[in-house]
Parts: sequence; structure tokens; C-alpha cells
Amino acid sequence: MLLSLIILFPLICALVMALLPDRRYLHKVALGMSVVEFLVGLVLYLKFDHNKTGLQFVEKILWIEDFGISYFLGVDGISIWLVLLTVFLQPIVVLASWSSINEKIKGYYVALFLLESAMIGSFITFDAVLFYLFWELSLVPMYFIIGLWGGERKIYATLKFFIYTMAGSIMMLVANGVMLLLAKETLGFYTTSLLDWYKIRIPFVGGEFFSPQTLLFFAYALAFAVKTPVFPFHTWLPDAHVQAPTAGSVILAGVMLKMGTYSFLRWVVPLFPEATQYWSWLFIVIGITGIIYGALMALVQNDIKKVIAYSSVSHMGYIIAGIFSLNELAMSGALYQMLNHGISTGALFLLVGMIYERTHTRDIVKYGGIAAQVPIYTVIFMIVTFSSIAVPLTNGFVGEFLILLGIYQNRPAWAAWAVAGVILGAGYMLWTVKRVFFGPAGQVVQDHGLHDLSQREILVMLPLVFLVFFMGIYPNYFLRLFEKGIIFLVENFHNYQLFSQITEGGL
Amino acid sequence: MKGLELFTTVTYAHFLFLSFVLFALGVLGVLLRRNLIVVMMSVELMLNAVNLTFITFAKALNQLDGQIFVFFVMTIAAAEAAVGLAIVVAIFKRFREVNIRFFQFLKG
Amino acid sequence: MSSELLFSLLIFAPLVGFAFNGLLGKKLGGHLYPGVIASVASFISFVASVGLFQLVSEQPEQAKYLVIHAFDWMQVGTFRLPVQFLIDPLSSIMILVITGVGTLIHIFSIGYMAEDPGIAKYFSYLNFFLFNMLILVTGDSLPLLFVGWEGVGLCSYLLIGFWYEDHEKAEAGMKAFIVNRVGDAAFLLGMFVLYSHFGTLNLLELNSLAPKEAIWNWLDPITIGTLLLFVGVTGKSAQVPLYVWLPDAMAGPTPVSALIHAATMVTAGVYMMVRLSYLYTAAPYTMIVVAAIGLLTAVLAATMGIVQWDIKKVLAYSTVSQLGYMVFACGVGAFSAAFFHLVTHAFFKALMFLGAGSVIYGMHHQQDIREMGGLNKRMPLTYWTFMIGWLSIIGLPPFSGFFSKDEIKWFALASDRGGNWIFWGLAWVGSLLTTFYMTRLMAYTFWRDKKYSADHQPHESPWVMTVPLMILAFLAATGGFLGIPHAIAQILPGHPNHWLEHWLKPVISLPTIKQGITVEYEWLLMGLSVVGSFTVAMVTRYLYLNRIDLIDRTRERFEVIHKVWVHKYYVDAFYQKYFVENLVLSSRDLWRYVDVGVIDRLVNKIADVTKELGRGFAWLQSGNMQNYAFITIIGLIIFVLFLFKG
Amino acid sequence: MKIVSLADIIVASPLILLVLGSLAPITTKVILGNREPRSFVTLMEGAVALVGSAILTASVYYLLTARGSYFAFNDLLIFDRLTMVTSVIMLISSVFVLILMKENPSSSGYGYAELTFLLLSSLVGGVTLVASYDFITTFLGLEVMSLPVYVMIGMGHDDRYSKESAIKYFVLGSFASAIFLLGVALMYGSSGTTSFEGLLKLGVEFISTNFVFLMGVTLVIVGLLFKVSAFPFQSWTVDVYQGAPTPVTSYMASVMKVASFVVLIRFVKLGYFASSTPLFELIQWVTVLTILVGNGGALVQQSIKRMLAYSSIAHSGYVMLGLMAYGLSEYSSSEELIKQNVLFYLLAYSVMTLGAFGVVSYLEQKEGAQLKVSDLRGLGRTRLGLALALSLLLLSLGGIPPFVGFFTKFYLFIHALDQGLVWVTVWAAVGSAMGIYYYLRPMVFMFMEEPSSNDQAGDASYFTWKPLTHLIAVFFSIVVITIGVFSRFVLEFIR
Repeated sequence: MLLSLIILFPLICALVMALLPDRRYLHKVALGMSVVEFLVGLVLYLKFDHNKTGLQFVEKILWIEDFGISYFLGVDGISIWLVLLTVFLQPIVVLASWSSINEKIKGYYVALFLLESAMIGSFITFDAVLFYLFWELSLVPMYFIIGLWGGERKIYATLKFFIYTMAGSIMMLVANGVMLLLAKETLGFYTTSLLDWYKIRIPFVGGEFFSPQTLLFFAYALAFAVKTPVFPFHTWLPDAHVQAPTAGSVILAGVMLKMGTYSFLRWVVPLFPEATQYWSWLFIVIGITGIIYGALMALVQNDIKKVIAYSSVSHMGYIIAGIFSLNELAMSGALYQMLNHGISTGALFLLVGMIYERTHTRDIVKYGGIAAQVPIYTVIFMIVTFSSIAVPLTNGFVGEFLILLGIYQNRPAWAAWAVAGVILGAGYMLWTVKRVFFGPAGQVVQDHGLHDLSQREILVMLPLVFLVFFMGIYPNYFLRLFEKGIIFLVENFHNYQLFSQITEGGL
Repeated sequence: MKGLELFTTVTYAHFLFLSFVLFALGVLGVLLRRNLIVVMMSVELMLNAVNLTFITFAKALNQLDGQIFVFFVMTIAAAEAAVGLAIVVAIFKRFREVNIRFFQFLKG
Repeated sequence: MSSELLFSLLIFAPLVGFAFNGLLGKKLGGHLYPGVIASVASFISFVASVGLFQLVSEQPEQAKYLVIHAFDWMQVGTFRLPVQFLIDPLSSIMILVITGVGTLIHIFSIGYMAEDPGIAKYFSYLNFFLFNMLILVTGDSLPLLFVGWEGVGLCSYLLIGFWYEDHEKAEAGMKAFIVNRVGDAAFLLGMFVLYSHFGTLNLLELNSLAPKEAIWNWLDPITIGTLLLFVGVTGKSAQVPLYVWLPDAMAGPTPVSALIHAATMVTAGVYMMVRLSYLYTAAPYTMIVVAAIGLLTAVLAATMGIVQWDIKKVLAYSTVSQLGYMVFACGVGAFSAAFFHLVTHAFFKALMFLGAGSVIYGMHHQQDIREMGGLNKRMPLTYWTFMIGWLSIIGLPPFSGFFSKDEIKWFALASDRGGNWIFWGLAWVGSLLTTFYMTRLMAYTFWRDKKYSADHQPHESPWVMTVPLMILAFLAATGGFLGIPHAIAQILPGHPNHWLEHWLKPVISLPTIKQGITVEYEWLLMGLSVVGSFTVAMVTRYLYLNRIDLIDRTRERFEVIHKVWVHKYYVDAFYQKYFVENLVLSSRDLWRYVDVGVIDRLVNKIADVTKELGRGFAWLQSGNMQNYAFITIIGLIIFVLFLFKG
Repeated sequence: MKIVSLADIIVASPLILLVLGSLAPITTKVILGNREPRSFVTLMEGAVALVGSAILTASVYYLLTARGSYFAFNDLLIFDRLTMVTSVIMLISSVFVLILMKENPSSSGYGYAELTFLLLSSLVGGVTLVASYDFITTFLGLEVMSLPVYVMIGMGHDDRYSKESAIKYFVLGSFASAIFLLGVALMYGSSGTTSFEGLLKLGVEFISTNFVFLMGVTLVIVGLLFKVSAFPFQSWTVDVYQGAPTPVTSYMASVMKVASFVVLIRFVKLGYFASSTPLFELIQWVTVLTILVGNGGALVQQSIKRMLAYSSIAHSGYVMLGLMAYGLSEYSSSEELIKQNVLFYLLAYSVMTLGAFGVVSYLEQKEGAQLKVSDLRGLGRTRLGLALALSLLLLSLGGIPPFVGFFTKFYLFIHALDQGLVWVTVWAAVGSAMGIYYYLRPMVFMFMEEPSSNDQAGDASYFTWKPLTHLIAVFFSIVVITIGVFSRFVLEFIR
């Protein structure tokens, strides 16, 4: 029931938010409830047995008999981390919204909690239709968050975000149908359970594009590639990020993009092993292109949020290249990088949001020399920047190191290109930092007397900063827990039906 | 002499041909005429052409079904004419206009 | 005390100092506390390193090292990366140098930075630097070394840009970090290559797994790996072609230049190569490249040093040049000589930088040597200590520079790993150039008549600054006795052996002397060096003090060369133009024309085309009902044609 | 030949009840001396007749025909599960249409009694249509269903749009009926029968051997496709939907569409859509183009009703997809399932479209208001409940889970894929991705655009209070979630 609870509780939160009569307590109640949800997540984590491979806390109820669609929840060593990331970021986001969201607060929190529910749902469901349901459902609240509380071009951005993602995933719907029929054909019954699907051997012909497995592979991959976003499907991201309110950006970068990368791990790799193997080169190329391309784009942006948005594209490139390197180093690194990116990019967006509240501009040109005005802010921003450019002892390094080492193991010559991202990453981030914080005092300093972070804002950032270091210094705490998830996946992705055999019973 | 049979002996084909011609005329009327009343009459013409077809077939098949069908169609056609005329009259009262080209407000 | 405890003290004392100053330093207020706290932290570290040194020396000869295991850093499948530290003869000396020189510089900084409002921040960075540097030298695997490697780069970035309000300084910090990142990226790749080949990144294991025979193959993983690591070295140790950041790094406070950009951080590259001496020896092609690059750097940097007017810039180029010597020494397999020079250089260059700092402090932040002169009377302590540094760097016996440099030059000829007369000759020329520009610096700063204006009376620095100078002067003067050359040792009573070489023997690969090179050669070379340096020094001093017109005329005569030197061989300009600007401009074009112009437009175009399609459908909806009927009939006809076609 | 039996009469009693019920409002009006009775009374009369008829239908099905198929009036009418389910759906939907009419400005003044009468008469045709098992009754049903609607559309008081809409629908509708009828005639002429039973016995092969018959079938299909507004016979739909008073539009989009599709279902059952026939490929194209035209046309619409009309065309396309799968699945195990899912789609679509038009009807403050999408600006502030309801309905129409629109669409996709219609399904999916844009656009205006002073939807006092319409909209918006998530119960009913 724990998993149902973790999905349902945010829904209840949303309901409470909607019905709460007194507007004065909205912020506080939202924070309280998100903390409770975080505690639920923590309980889940503590009760999770890391020594077991397979699913835990399984809940399975047949939902639509005709097609064997079921309400099927479970967590394994991979998804638990993303659930934790989600519930961890939620209170932070809520707290960060206290001052930035001043109107339509009620609707805002309702959307935020609905979003949380949908995102967690997509991480813990093992039923294709249910997954698709959560996947699409997560778009709706985000659509409203960007569209209602966003910037000047919010409507363009939010429509682009929604339609692009939706258009990308529509083929997944068709592919789901095909998989369902394949299940019927090979297993003899309709089922949308992922565990059953793992047992399907889909015909694959290497060089042929129109072989079933290849087509299905690309149908799913397209959906996830748009969501991730992978170059060249990334152009919705800068628009969405720039226009979204702070919380929207944080959730979008922190968790929603992970839905794409996580789904690659959960769906594409084990479901279509031969195609994955065969086409891995393509995705490594795309990933590496993304790394460099994103970095180059970030280099020339004048909007701080765009810099970070393009840096996300770059980071996602690492993750994709890592996943498709198909070895345990790169994949562990990729999963680690997912968490890292959630934390460091989330933190960057939070920080940008905080300064935006003070100056109402994100134009780098107008900044300059604010370090003297806002020392604490500067320190935190620097720490997060170093995490983002993967300086050792921050979390970013661990992820990038493992990914790059993994890519090298798979394709040595290409790793050199991926490593170029390390240089460019430092380039754009430090240049941005230099232009914003250093040098002579810029226009915003002259126009506004900037005040440093308030206690609330420091409180928002502290957990993130702590994790930046903790995950950088003692990554093994996480990495050894990846063993039963990632490493099992890597070693067995060609016969992942093993996974379904060792799935644990529910709670 | 064989060629003349076409004109001397009336076969079912003749009836059918006639009905198709009538039907085609009806279609053309609907497509081309501008006056609403005429268009309505063209529709009626089409229905009656079909009636003729039915009767011909009924005769040819030696069945009554087709003939009965015609009764239904005639009833419906009458009702249709009534409704249609009513609408046209209402329109004429309102707009003083029966030109079919007048009604192009709804488009796009 | 146990090694773990000592080691914890070593590492955590600066870390605690960093945290304390960083979090509370500003609240405490005052200009003294942060400096004292940081210095104490650094001193505790120094004491701990003395203790560790003692512990190492007590170890048996065949296993002369201590391993301190902390925890597992990363473990993924078969890839295991423990956080494990190695204190062996090599690193024990390194930590001594780092903490020792570091402590002195900390103390010096108390005086130097006394009036800066950001003093707490300054000292916290300095402590943090020590922490990272210690990680670098004690880490027992390449990734851990890399942690320190990037960490010190980070501190360097922060300290160069310490006065960030100044646009140039902030830029210099950024430049340092990014140029270093280029090297670091290659370093990463080098690690990957080595890991894939050896299956380990542990330094000791790498050395022991390295093949005993040299592998003459460009494409061998060891060659590639070591070359890539060497690219990292060129970044960190400011070698051609990545040396450009170091002169700019002088934007930072002078003690920082002394500590980071002279004594410790920049030598990390040399340290790393000495560490992996067995691996490097196994890749002779790499060695050739290393030697060539080192020598090239040594000579080129010296030529650029000749034309600098900024006291710190002269020292900066000198540092680059000396680093070139060290790298060159590694290249000819004389790892112990390289390390020896590393140590003595740490002493005399820190001394000279601090001396320069003292001069700058005394001159009220005037750095142009043309505005100085006659300071030997105003600042006697600074002058005399600086003098020792000068004597040391130009290689006059018995000062430390003489011993280490001479050893390098000796191996340039005598090493069986590629020593030859050309190497020696270039090295000798380089050292004469060094003598020339250092003497020039002395002449301008101290010996010449005073040039400063009357209202800026220079004054001697307070004791917090001069005491470290004196200690360093002592070290610079005597440090050479750590490694007395064999030739001299033979004639000395008791035949003291080359202590450093002996001490390092268990951990590094030592070269042997080529066949046919006898001890007489060593005397000859020594003589040539000493006589050459002494002559050049005297002539230079004479020229600058008495015949400045001759200098000026020579400069006019060789205007072209002078210009090239002043413009640093146009390397900076080249990078700026062809890498930085082109990258930014082409990225901008890429963004404008590809990202916005093609990719995004394509996305929007698809939407537009779809909309146009819709508009087309809507256009069919003309509003004329006869058209509709017509469409219906056309549809019907198409249906019929379709059905009856086959 | 058997004579009409009592059982036939009983089975047809819902129809009779409808006929009698339809007379009640106008009789009341006559009794009151040609004064409009109170609209509530009329509504109750109509609703009682409709609900009564629905109950009667269900009880006849469950009690008398014992859940089997019953052929009445010499096989002219069939009363089976399909008839029962669709009749009930249509009858109940009509109650909601009546409610919309009561509060809509186009019908709330005089003429409500007449409208009720016409609606019920039309339903007589509709129910006949879904029960028809012979082309005679099909034609009869079609016409009886359509004729009152011509009048209903034209009954707008002073609105040129409604008049234009009426005349267009009338001319084109009769035109299509004539074509349909010619088709029936040709089929009759070549096969000697017009009954479905007879055609079934004739076999599918007949269509490939007899050109006249093929011609007849083609014409019949054209006529039917016209009724369900499939491409290229969709032209009338948009104009008529837009011009007609909103409640009537909702009636056409839900009830009439369901009825027309039921005929198609029965027609498909004859086997003419199977892959062996030449029609097969043609219908594929029709399906794809219907979806694309519907979704594409809606993209550029400013008028809400017009947009919903295009959306209606697109949804016809999806149903066609299901119908094709149904046609291909003959005698396979999934046949019943497909039919059931097609029906589910129709039911869901009725609910969604009724709800959406309900909101439109709520917003209309005067006759022929011709609301634009941009008129919704600011609705999120003044009528949050309504705005949310419309959002949910539109998301459901767009096929976003967990709303019912997604499930129904997904099921049909599965069936189509199962029957090998892969490329059609892919196009259908593309079309549904296209559709998202216009389903989202109203939400942009309702919530995201700031209302200016002349935007009436942004002014709370602008709206008259229409409690029942409001209730319907909200109710249906809840329904689209619940029957989406708990579709099992609905499917149980449809099965």
C-alpha cells in the first residue's frame, strides 16, 4: 500500500489545497504536506531491501480485463532513486515558491501536487498503459504551471512544450498497442505488464530498419528522446525553461527530464535488447553531439536561464551516451548523473529564480559584480556551478567520470569528443559566473540595492548544497545500492525476463 | 432491324436509363441552379428517379418489395417537401432572398 | 602517533581552517584572527608531515611506504576506487615542502593582506588550497590525484580572481581554470586509456605493472596514455603550449603566486610524472616529447622573461622556465633530478615571490621595476634574502639552485634515456638566459639609482613578512645539500652520498649514466655552468648599471625579436583569435542559423505546415452549399473510379 | 410471412411511447391556448417520455427478449443488445439536450414545446434507425430522424446563421438521402432483397461479381458516410454545426452520430469492409483523410463550435478506424470486443461532446452568439468550475489519459493494429497529436491570457445563471474521468 500511498498522498494534498478555506496558510500547509510526502518516500527507502534484485512493494490489481491492463506498481533499485529525488525536491520547490508565487496560489499548489503524483507514478509503474497515463498526465499540470505563472512568452512556450512532448509520445501509444498484440501472440494472453513484456522475443534483423524490433525501438526512443530532450529534439526546452516560473523550471529540469532518461533504462534497453545493441552507436553519437552542441549553445546565451537550459541539454547528452554505452560503469554513471542533474540544475534554477525576484531581469549583460552585494548567494552559486561543471568532490564529477570511463570502454575514440564537453562546460559556466558575479558593478547593482539571501532561501539551498558534497565525497553510498538495479540490468539486458522471475511480493 | 429494337421495344433498361437520366438531371439541378425552390425540386426529382428505379426493379424481379418501398419514399418525399418549403418560406420572409449564393455566411 | 591520526591531522587541519574562516571568519572581524587561525592550521599540518616523514623513514627499505585507507569512493562492478592515501618517500617530501613553505607563506600573508577586507576569505581559500594540494600528493590513485589536481586548480581560480571587481583579474582566473581544463580533459582520457589497459588506476600498481622494457610504439596504450597525461601536465605545470595562463595568474595576491604559482601547484605535473616514472620510462616516445616540450618551454619562457617590466611577470616567466627544466629532466629520465629541482625551486622561487611581495608592499603596490631602484638601502632584509634567491636561481654554488640545476644539465648529457650534447647545450643556454633576466631584475629593483617619487617612500616590511623571508632564504641557501653530486661528494670528507636520490630510490625509476661519460665530464659541465653564469651575471650587472645605452641600442637593433617576445610569441593572441573568438562566434552562428534557424524553425515549420494544411481544408469549406454538393459528387466519382479500376 | 404479432408491438413500445410523449408538450400548448407552457413542465414531459422510453427499452430487452435478438415486423427491425444499448444512450443523451435547450437563448423563449416535440419525433427516427434491419427502415429512420432536425435548426428566432444552416443541412441532407436511396435501389435490383438478413445470406462474394450491386453498395456507403460526416462528404458538418443553435448541434453531434454509426456497424457486419473487397483500401483512405481533415481544419478555427465540429469529424475518423477493424475481424474472437469498444467510443464521445457544447451553451448570452475561442478569455477567473469542466472535456476529447477519450481511442488503435491496419493507425495517431493544439487553445484563453476590459467572459456579471447547464457540464467532466478509470462497468453495460 505504500506505493499507492505515495501516489495518492499528493492527490490528497492537491484536494486539500483546493478546499482549504483560509488563504493565509496555503504556503505553510503546502510545505507541511510536501514534507510529509518526503517522509513517506523516506519510509519507502528505509523499508526497501537493497540486497534484493527485482521489484518490491508490488501492488497489482487487474484494471481493464479485456487487455490485461493492470494497476501495477513496484519499485526496484533504479526507480527508488528517482522517487526519492522527486519527493526530495518537492518541499524545496514549495519553499522556494513562497515569495515568488503571489497570485493564484491555490491553483499553483494544486498543479504542483498533481504533477508530483504523476511523476512519481511514471517512475513506479510497471504497466505500459498506466505508465503512458502518468506520462501524459504529468504534462497537464506542467502545462498550467508554465502557462499560468510563466513569463512573457509563456503561451508559446507552454504549447510548444505540451505539443512537442505529446507528439513525440504518440508513437509510443501505437507501439504500446503493438507490444500488447505481440504479447497476445507470443504469451497467449493480453497483458501490458512490463514484466510480461520482458519475456517477449521480438523479431530483429540487424541491417533492416523495418524489422519489428527496430521500429518499436524507435517509436519508444522518439518519445523519450523528446522528453529527455536529446539533440536535435531539444528546442522546446530553452523556451519552456525560460518562461516557466522557478518551481516549474526546477521540477522540469530536476525530475521531468529524468522521466525520459529513466524510461530509456526501464523500457527501451531491456525491451529491445538487440535493437539497443545495434543502434547504440547512433545514440552515443547523438548523446555526444548533444554534449558539445548544448555546451556551445550555452556559451552564447545572454539569458541566464537559457544558459542553464542548454547546459541541461549538454548534461542529458552525457546521460544518453552513458546509457547506450551499455556497460555498468556508464549506466551507473548515467543514473548517478540523473540524480546529480536533478540536484545541481534544480539548484541553479532556484538560484536564478531568487536573483530574478530581486532584479526582474535575467539578462546577463545587465549583471556584473554582484558578488560583493550578495556574498552568500555567490558562494552557493559557485558551489552549484562547480557541481555542474563536475569539479571533483562534487556530485557532478562522479557521474561524469563514470559515464566517460564507460563510454571509453565502449568506444574509445568517441570518448575524446565527450571529454571535450568537460572543457566547454567549464567555459560557459565560468564565463557566465564571471559576467554575473565578477567585474565592475553592473546595471542591476546600480538600479537595485540587492540584499543577500534570506534565511528561508538559505534553508531552501542547504539540503541541495549538502547533497552536492555528500554525493561527491561519498558516492559509494549510492553506487553500491545501484548494484541490484543497474548492474543487474546491464548484465542481463539480453534476457531481462530474469527480472520478472525474481520480483518480490508486495507489502 | 436489330438496331431498331432499341427504339421499338421498351425494356427494363429503358426505364432504368430514364431514371438515371432523371437522377442525373436532379443532381445537376442541385449543383447548378441558384433558386432554392428549384434546388428543392431537383432533390424531389432525384427521389422520384429512384422511385422509378425501384418500380422497374420490382417489376423485373417480380417482387412487391420494391413497390412498397416506393410508397415509403413518396411519403418521406412529401414530408421533406413540406419541411423544405417551410424553411424556404421562413427564409424568404426573413431575408427576401431565395438565391442559394446568398447563404455563404458560414464558411472556413 | 599512528599514521592514520597524523594523516588526519595533516589533511583536516587545513580543512578545518578553511571551514572556520569561510563560515565564521567574517563574523569574527579583525584582520589578525583569520591569518593566525589559517597559519596555525597550516603549521599543524606541517608538524604532522614531519611526523609522517619520520614514520616513513622508519619503514623497512623494501616497503617504504604507508597506506591510509579511508573509505571506498566509487565502486561499480569490477571498478573499485578507494579513497586511499599513500605516504612514501616521494610524497613525504612533497608534504613537507607544501606544508612548510605553505606555513611560511601563510605567515607572510598575515602581513601582506592585513588591510584587505576579504582577508577571511583569502585565508580560507589558502587553507583549502593546502587541503587539495595534500590530497593531490598523497592520493594513491590517479583519480584521487585528479581530485586534488582539479581542486588546486579551483583554488587557483578563486585566488587569481580574488580581487574580482577588476575585470582583468576575474578574467585571468577564468582563463587559468579553462586552460587547465583543457589539460584536465586530456588527463581524464589518459586515465581511461590506462585503466582500460591495466585495469587499475592505483599509482603503485601502475608503476609495478609497467613493462620493464621500453615500448617503441606510438600507438601503444602506454604511450598514448602517458602522452595524454602529459597534456594534463602541460596545463597544470604551464608548459608549451598551455603555459599562457600562468603569467596572467599573477593577477592574484603575491603570496598566492608564491605558494600556488611557483612553489607547489604548478609542480604538480612534475610530481605526477615522477610518480609514474616507471610508466613513463616504458614509453620512450612520450619521453622524447616530454623532453622536447620541457626544453622548449625552458628556453622560450626565458626569452620572454627578458622583456618583462612587471616584477611578478619576470618571476612568472622564470617559473615557467624552471618548470620547463623539471619537465625536461623527467623527459630524459632524470626523475630524481626533476624532483630535486622541484624542491629547491620551491624554496628559492617562493622566496623570490615573497621578496617581490615585500617589495610591492613596500612600494605601495607598485609592480613596475622601472619605477623601482635603490631598494637595497631602503629594504635591506628584503634585499639580502632576495639576493640569496638570485644566487640560487642563477646556479652559483653553494646555493641550492646550483645543485639541482646542475644535476639536470648533467643528466641532459649523461642520461641513458636520451641524454645528448644538444640537450645540454640548450639547457645551458637557457640557464644563461635565466641568469641574464634575473640579474636584470636585480639591477632594476635594487642596484640601480632610485626612481620612485619622493612622496612614495618605500619602507621595509614588518617582521611577519621578513621572518618567513629569512627562513626561506636559509632553505634556498642550504637546500642543495640534499643532493650533493657524486663528483663533489667524492672529494668531500666522508663522501656524503646523494641523499635525495637514495631516499627516493625505492619509489622512482632512476637513470643510469651513459657508457663513456666519466666523472670528468661532470666537472667540465659544472665548470662551464658556473663560469658561464658568473660571467653573464657580472656582464649584465655592469651593462644595466653603467651602460644602459648599449642595452637600449641592442633592443632597437633587434626590434623584431623584442616585439615577438613582448607579445609572447603571439601565442595568446593566436588562442584568443582562433580558439576563443572563433568558438564564440561560430557558436553564435550555430545558435542563430542552426538552432534557431534550422532545428527550431523546422519544429515550428512542421506546426506551420500542419496549420497551412488545416487552412487548406478550411478553404475547401467555401460556404457555398453547391460546392459541397459538388465535392460530394466528385467524391462519389472518385469512389466509383477507384472501385471499378481493377 | 407472418402477421404482425403482439410481441412486435410490445418490443416496439418504446417507440410508441416516444411518439405519444412527443405529442404531450404541443398538446399542453394547445390546451393552454397556444401559450407557451412553462418550460419546466415541457422539460418534465419530454424527460419523462425519454426516460420512460429508455426504461422500457431496457426492460423489454432484459425481460421479454431475454437478452437475445428479436426480429420484429417481418425482420424490418431488430431488437438486440446493440439496439438496446444505443437506444438508451440516445434517449438519455436527449434528456441532456432538452435541458440545454431549456436554458439556451435560442430556444428558451417561445417554441420550446415545439422543439421538444421535434426532438422526440426525431428520436423516433433515431431509435428506428438503430433498430433497422432492412434498408427500407434504415431510410425511413434516417429521414424521420433528419426531418425534424431541419426544422429544429431553422427555428432560431431571428438568426440568419440558423436559417442558413437549416437550408444547407436540408438541401445536402436530402441530396445525400437521394444518393443513398439510389444505392438501395441498385442493391435491390441486383440482389432482390433489401434486408440485412437477405444480404447476409447472399454472401460477400456477390459484391465482387456483380457490378451493379457494387455500385449500389458504393452509393449506400456514400450516403452513410455523409451522415457520419466522413471525408469527402464532411463539408456540411462544419457549417451546420456552427449555424445550428447549440443544443441542436449537441444533439446532432451526439445522438444523430451514434445512430448513424450504428447503421454503419450493421452495414459493416455484412462483410463489405473485409479485406477481400475492393472497398477495403478505399475505406482506409477515407479514414485517414477524415482524421486529418478533421484535426487539420480545427487547427485554424476561431469559432468554438466550428472547432468542435471539425473535432467531431476527426472523431468520426477514429470510429471508422474501429469499424474497419470490426469489418476485418469477422468471425474472430475479438469481433464482439471491437463492437463493444466502438460503442464505448461512441458513448464516450457523446458524453464529451455534450459536455463541451453544454459549456458553449452556457456561455451564449444571446441567440446566434457565434462565440469565438478568444471569447473564453478570462473565464478561468469568473467561472472557474465551468472553465475546469471544459478543460477536462477538451483534454478528454484530445485523448489525454486518464480521461475516457484516451482509453476509447487506445482500444480502437489496438484493434486496428491487431487487424493489421498499421499505417492507418499511425496516421490516426499523428492526427491525434495534431489535435492537441486546438484542444489546448481554449485553455490558453481561459486561464493564461489576461482579460481586457471588453472581454465579456472576464466579467462575472455578464453571465446569466444557468444552473442545469452548469450542472451538466460539471457532471460530464466528472463522468469523463470516472468512466475512463472505471471503464469496466460501462463496458459491462455495453457488452
